Amino acid sequence: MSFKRSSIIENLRKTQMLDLLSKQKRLDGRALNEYRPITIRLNPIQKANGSAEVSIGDTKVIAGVKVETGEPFPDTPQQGLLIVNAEFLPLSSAMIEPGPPDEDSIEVSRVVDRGIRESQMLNLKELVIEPGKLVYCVFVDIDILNIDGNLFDAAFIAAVLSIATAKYDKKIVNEGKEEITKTPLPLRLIPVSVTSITIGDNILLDPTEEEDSVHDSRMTITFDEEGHLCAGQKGGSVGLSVEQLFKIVDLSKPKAEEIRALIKKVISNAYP
Amino acid sequence: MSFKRSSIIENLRKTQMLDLLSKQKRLDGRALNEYRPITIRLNPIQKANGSAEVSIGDTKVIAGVKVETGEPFPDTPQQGLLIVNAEFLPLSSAMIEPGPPDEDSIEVSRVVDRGIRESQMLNLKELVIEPGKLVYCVFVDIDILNIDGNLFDAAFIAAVLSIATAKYDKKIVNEGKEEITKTPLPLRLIPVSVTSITIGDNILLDPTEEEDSVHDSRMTITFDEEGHLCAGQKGGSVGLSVEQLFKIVDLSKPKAEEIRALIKKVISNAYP
Amino acid sequence: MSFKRSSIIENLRKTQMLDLLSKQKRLDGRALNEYRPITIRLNPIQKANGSAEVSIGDTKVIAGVKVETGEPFPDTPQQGLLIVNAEFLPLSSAMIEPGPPDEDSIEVSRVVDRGIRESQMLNLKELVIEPGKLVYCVFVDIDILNIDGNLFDAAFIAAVLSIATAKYDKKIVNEGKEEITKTPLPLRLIPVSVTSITIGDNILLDPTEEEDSVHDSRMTITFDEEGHLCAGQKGGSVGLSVEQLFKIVDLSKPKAEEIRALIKKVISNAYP
Amino acid sequence: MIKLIDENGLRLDGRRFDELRPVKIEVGVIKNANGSAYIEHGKNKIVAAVYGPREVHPKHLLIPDRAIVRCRYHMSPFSTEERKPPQPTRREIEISLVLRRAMECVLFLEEYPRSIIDVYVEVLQSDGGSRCASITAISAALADSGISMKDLIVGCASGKADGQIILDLSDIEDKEGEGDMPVAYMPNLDKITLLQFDGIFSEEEFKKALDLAIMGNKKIYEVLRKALMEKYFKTEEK
Amino acid sequence: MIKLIDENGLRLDGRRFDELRPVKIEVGVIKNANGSAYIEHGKNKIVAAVYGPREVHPKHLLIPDRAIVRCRYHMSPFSTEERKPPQPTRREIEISLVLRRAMECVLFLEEYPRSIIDVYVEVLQSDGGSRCASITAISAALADSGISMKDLIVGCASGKADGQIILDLSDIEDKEGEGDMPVAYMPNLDKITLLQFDGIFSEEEFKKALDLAIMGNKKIYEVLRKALMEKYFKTEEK
Amino acid sequence: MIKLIDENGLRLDGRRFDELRPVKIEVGVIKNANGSAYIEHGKNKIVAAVYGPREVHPKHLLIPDRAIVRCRYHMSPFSTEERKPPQPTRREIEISLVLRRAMECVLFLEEYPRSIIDVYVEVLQSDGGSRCASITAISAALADSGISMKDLIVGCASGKADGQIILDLSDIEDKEGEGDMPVAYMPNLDKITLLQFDGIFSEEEFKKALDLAIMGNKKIYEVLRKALMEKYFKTEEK
Repeated sequence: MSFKRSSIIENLRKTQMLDLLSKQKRLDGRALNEYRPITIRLNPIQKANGSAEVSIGDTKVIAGVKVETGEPFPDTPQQGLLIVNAEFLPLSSAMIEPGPPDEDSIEVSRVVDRGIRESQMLNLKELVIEPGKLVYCVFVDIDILNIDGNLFDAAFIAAVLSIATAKYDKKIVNEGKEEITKTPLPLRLIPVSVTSITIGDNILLDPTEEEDSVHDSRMTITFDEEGHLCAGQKGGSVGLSVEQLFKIVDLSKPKAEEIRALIKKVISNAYP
Repeated sequence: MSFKRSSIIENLRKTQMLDLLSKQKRLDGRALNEYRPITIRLNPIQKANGSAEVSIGDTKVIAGVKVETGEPFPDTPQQGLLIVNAEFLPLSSAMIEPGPPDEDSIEVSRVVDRGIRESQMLNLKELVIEPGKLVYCVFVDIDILNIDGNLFDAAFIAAVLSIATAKYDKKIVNEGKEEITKTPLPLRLIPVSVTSITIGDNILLDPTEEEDSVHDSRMTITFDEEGHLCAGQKGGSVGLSVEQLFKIVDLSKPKAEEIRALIKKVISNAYP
Repeated sequence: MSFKRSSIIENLRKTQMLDLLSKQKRLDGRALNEYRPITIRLNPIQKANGSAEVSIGDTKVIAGVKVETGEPFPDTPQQGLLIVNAEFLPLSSAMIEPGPPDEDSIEVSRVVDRGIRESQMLNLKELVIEPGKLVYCVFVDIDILNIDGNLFDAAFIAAVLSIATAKYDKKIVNEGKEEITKTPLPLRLIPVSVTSITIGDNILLDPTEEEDSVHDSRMTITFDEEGHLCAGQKGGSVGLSVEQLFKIVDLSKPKAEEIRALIKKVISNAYP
Repeated sequence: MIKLIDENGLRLDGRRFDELRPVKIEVGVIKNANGSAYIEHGKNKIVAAVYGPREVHPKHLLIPDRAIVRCRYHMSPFSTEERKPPQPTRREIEISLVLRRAMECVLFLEEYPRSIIDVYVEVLQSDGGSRCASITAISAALADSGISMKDLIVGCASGKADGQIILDLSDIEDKEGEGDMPVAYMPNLDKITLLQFDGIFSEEEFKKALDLAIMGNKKIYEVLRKALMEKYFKTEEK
Repeated sequence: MIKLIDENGLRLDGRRFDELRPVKIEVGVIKNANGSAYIEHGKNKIVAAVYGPREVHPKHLLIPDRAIVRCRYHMSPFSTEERKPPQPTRREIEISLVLRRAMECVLFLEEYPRSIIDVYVEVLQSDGGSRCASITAISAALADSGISMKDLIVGCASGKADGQIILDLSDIEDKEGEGDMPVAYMPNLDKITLLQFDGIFSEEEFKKALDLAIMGNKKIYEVLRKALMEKYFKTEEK
Repeated sequence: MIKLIDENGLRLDGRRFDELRPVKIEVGVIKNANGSAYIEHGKNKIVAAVYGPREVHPKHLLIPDRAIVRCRYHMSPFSTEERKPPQPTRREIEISLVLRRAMECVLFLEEYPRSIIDVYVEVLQSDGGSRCASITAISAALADSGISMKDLIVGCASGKADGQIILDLSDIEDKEGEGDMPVAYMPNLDKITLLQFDGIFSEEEFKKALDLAIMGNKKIYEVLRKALMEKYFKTEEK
């Protein structure tokens, strides 16, 4: 959130936080590179083609996938569409007002979109019905239900899970007859994003809202299954040194593997 | 209107009103179940397919019907379209600001729409040119010109009259040649809505703005020609007992008959 | 600009200005019918089909033409489209806020549009590909970069130059083969607009922002190549006498000729 | 090409070149407004209403030593041949602006410091010259509201059709003709408060058209004066 | 035409005419809110949250002697058969309005002068009767927030299908049936706080439908009471 | 598939992997602004202007002990291959956000309590790397305005094409290549103030790309410094 804050209060809170951090402690007792528990509820919305509710600590989001048909973009006639849209529901925090998407929700939408798109999670080329005319559109809508930091990762996991478990009505012409079969989306891999913040020299993974409100920098990095970096987004109004950045990459990569293992377990439990 | 009022002033006004009502009197001398005079001007707008200006006391509205062609909704390929839109013109009251329709004008639009649609006043199935492709769209636009309470009924009468007297350019293919004939819309019946408010135990029909501003509940009921209830909308921020509600129905029904007789007389005078 | 000003300050500034004007002097030393220097940079935007940056004194605008294909308007199936859009960029003045076009930018757009359209500068009938179905659309977008009065003329010259020098991809079917040739737009003539203001009895051509802020009336007149008046727009909140108006026409006409000569020289220098 | 003037010099609706369409003005038609008027000018049917001078919200918009004027010209969806969607078009926004300026020419804004005057115009049915008819209606509504005015304003267009300068263009003359020149005018101060034109006018034609429009305006002024007098006498009788 | 009630008087989902769909209520689901609740009513899945009473911005909206209530009913894009674009529709705006009024019936607004109470409803999955389920959820969220209330409110529709009056319409019964009547009700005060209907009801059918809806509401009230009690006891145990 | 690098290691426009496009910076181009600059970076043509520090409206937005920064990145309709409608896209809103954050890294906001600094960027012609060129222009405009800064900022992307890490991607390299990494950098403080990337980078490639981008940034810094010096000397001569 870009809440307008007095720097006095901000600085006070930061000083306290730094005190703790100097002892490598966080307010909630976590290690600096420790995530809060991740809770997943698969397929809560039966009317969606796929859906998932994901909590990271007290942050809670729900994502739903709808697959519809439509026209492709003129410059990609041979590809289906992926459209990601995150909404900060006003019920998620006292700071959120109803209204059209603001810069913060647009940032979440676009960072999640790039992570999914650039990792090539989905083979959009398989979602073409008639090239240049009719393709499948994968709408991924993400509702932010409760805000307590690290919306990027919660939204990302929810989006990935709802895509990975979605089934859509695929029209197939079989011996002249049109058949509709429930078909999974054409997946290639499971990407994972990991978000951290810096406060002074410290790097904290999975920040709470309180921690996030005094961050110097924030960094979200998406990794594909081979450990490649697929998308990245720096936040925050303090510069980052190259060394810090490399350290963030080193910390984030193994965490991405852990989260991916969790995601895959959830999927294989549900669809053995 | 949902004007934000101090409850002190509101309560004062209400006390005065209740005093009067205890003697079964209203500020303007009417009986509780009495309407103000209804004045009707048929067809004031020659460029519309049908139009009517309706005043109830100092409340004045004008409705105009435009019939155009367009695509049907995907879920009703065999039906023409009815689109009702009410605008609270800023010239109608010191309290109205220019801008896109607010909740109050949307409520009027939707209540009028439901009354016309649910009573099956119009046979939308006769407004199809080519099923699923091309149908007639009946746009009913209602301008609120002056506000003095009971906009629902004024808007409803104006809408009904402008539809009932509208003539549109119907394309008919006759022996291979396309002919255009001025044709009335396919009417089935004349619905009527009746609005009342409760203040304490009293039920007042056709409230003025002053009365409306202290109502407990408001109730608009639409009746078809057989006395069936076709649509209803409760307003107000005070609960209504079942007994009160039944009493409102009993009071509204004969009033609906009176108004229907008036409407029919106006129509038959104009189109004998 | 329609800045809300105190009439005290406005009147003070006006008094000073009138003092000077009584000696037939202006703040920047110009004669009353004298323009500031006009500076032109042709074709600064290579991605546009045509473009021009025009400065009149410290007023600076840039116009770009894009020619695309689209559907004609239903009432002019045999004509291409001309769409003019002026934006007061927020970087152009401390008084401009970002947001959708306000009344001032809409006025500039529409006055420029009428001047071009009514003078019949462009032969829109030659921009038809398939009557009623597909035509060329000439988008003229004008960015106001710095505001120091007389935006109308600066915008008009920039628009005219970017249209006059634009080349678009014209599809021609030649012996069955489709060829695309870079083609100039079908020009008929070069129109010119001249803007003046009145302060008391004085007529000042090409007002600066400071002068414009105390004008009584403003008048923009567009002339075609034969000296016909093609479009006019009065501004200001003070009435104008018929005599003053005729005097403005008499002063504007020769100035239009001068500006036209300059425009034509720039074009012929660039495209000899 | 449609012929707009026949061999006898008569226009499609039978008028001569310098003839007005019928004009009818009624004052005080919107009960809630501080002033209001209804005009029929040709097929134009237009209501104008004035609210104010009243308090300014939000406060930072107020001007300490004079009133702000706001004007909204709006066309009803059923006012045109094809249904017009309710949201304001660029044309409506521009006309709102030129009407506001025309109004500001006659108002003593200094008499109403820190306040706002809202003027709303609704075109119920449109015809050629709706902005001119609107300014006449506004002027009547302002007079009805009792706000201090330097003069009345009336509006009437002239234009060009089949090479002739004609008065008070109808819809079809506006669309098919060669020029249109809406003019608003203060008859006692003899000043033009609104002027726009488009088409192709020689200098001579321009001057002739302007003179003709002013002549038309003077006739409309008589209609307006009569409507106000009538309302005034009626008020007296009460 | 779809047959909605079979020869045994059973509906498509096996219910009798006076049978409710399953209702499940959970209180306190949104950590940041002052009060919140989640309801499943048939296939409806709805979250409601309350923020406030809190300060009013901008200031000129505040009312000196009571609270303002704002309500936003919104459907998630994935909540419907076809994806619903996120911007609010006219239907959502109207439902927001009738829900706000229903709420105002139970709140002691005078206890919170100069403040605002914001109520947000998000429909995660929609089914017939979503506005009724919403008011139940709102009522639970308000109770959870500790704001003073005169009573609880519950919501349940009745309607008409195949000529019969039935309780608690599902999506298909709403769409294909002959009438729908959403009702919200204060069980202790025995008052109706929300009533809308459309369809074709004889006077007798109307009365029957209203009685049936109130009967349904009383059952839902038991579910709501239980959910609140459970939450209450849990809190005690802490 | 387009081949972006030929057998001699040259790119489509003839550059080597570590070569910048031509960069030209002019300071003080918008007379009315408190500071402004124009940059040409490849085919990018971008104007940036600073207004402020100035008063905050509406008042409730102000922060008592520091300045607010607002930034608007906007592309002109004629700046792109296909005409871009004037209303801001989601992409433009996101870039505005990341540019604002980059700026906040260098500004002494505490020196301007209760005030606002508005920064407007207009892309007159776009090419690959427009957000990087924008931050350079902003930095020049801020310097021109005299607002206190901790350092300058410059921007330059690196990326990946035909498997190679390359500097300063053009439009086609951005679209057809395998990765893009816009970086903004404070050369004296040696800190990154903006970083985004997308594509597929191994860890090694990522590090290489970041180093290359910083190298490019240092070269752009020299151009910026020169432009500012030139302006500075010119001012001295007056």
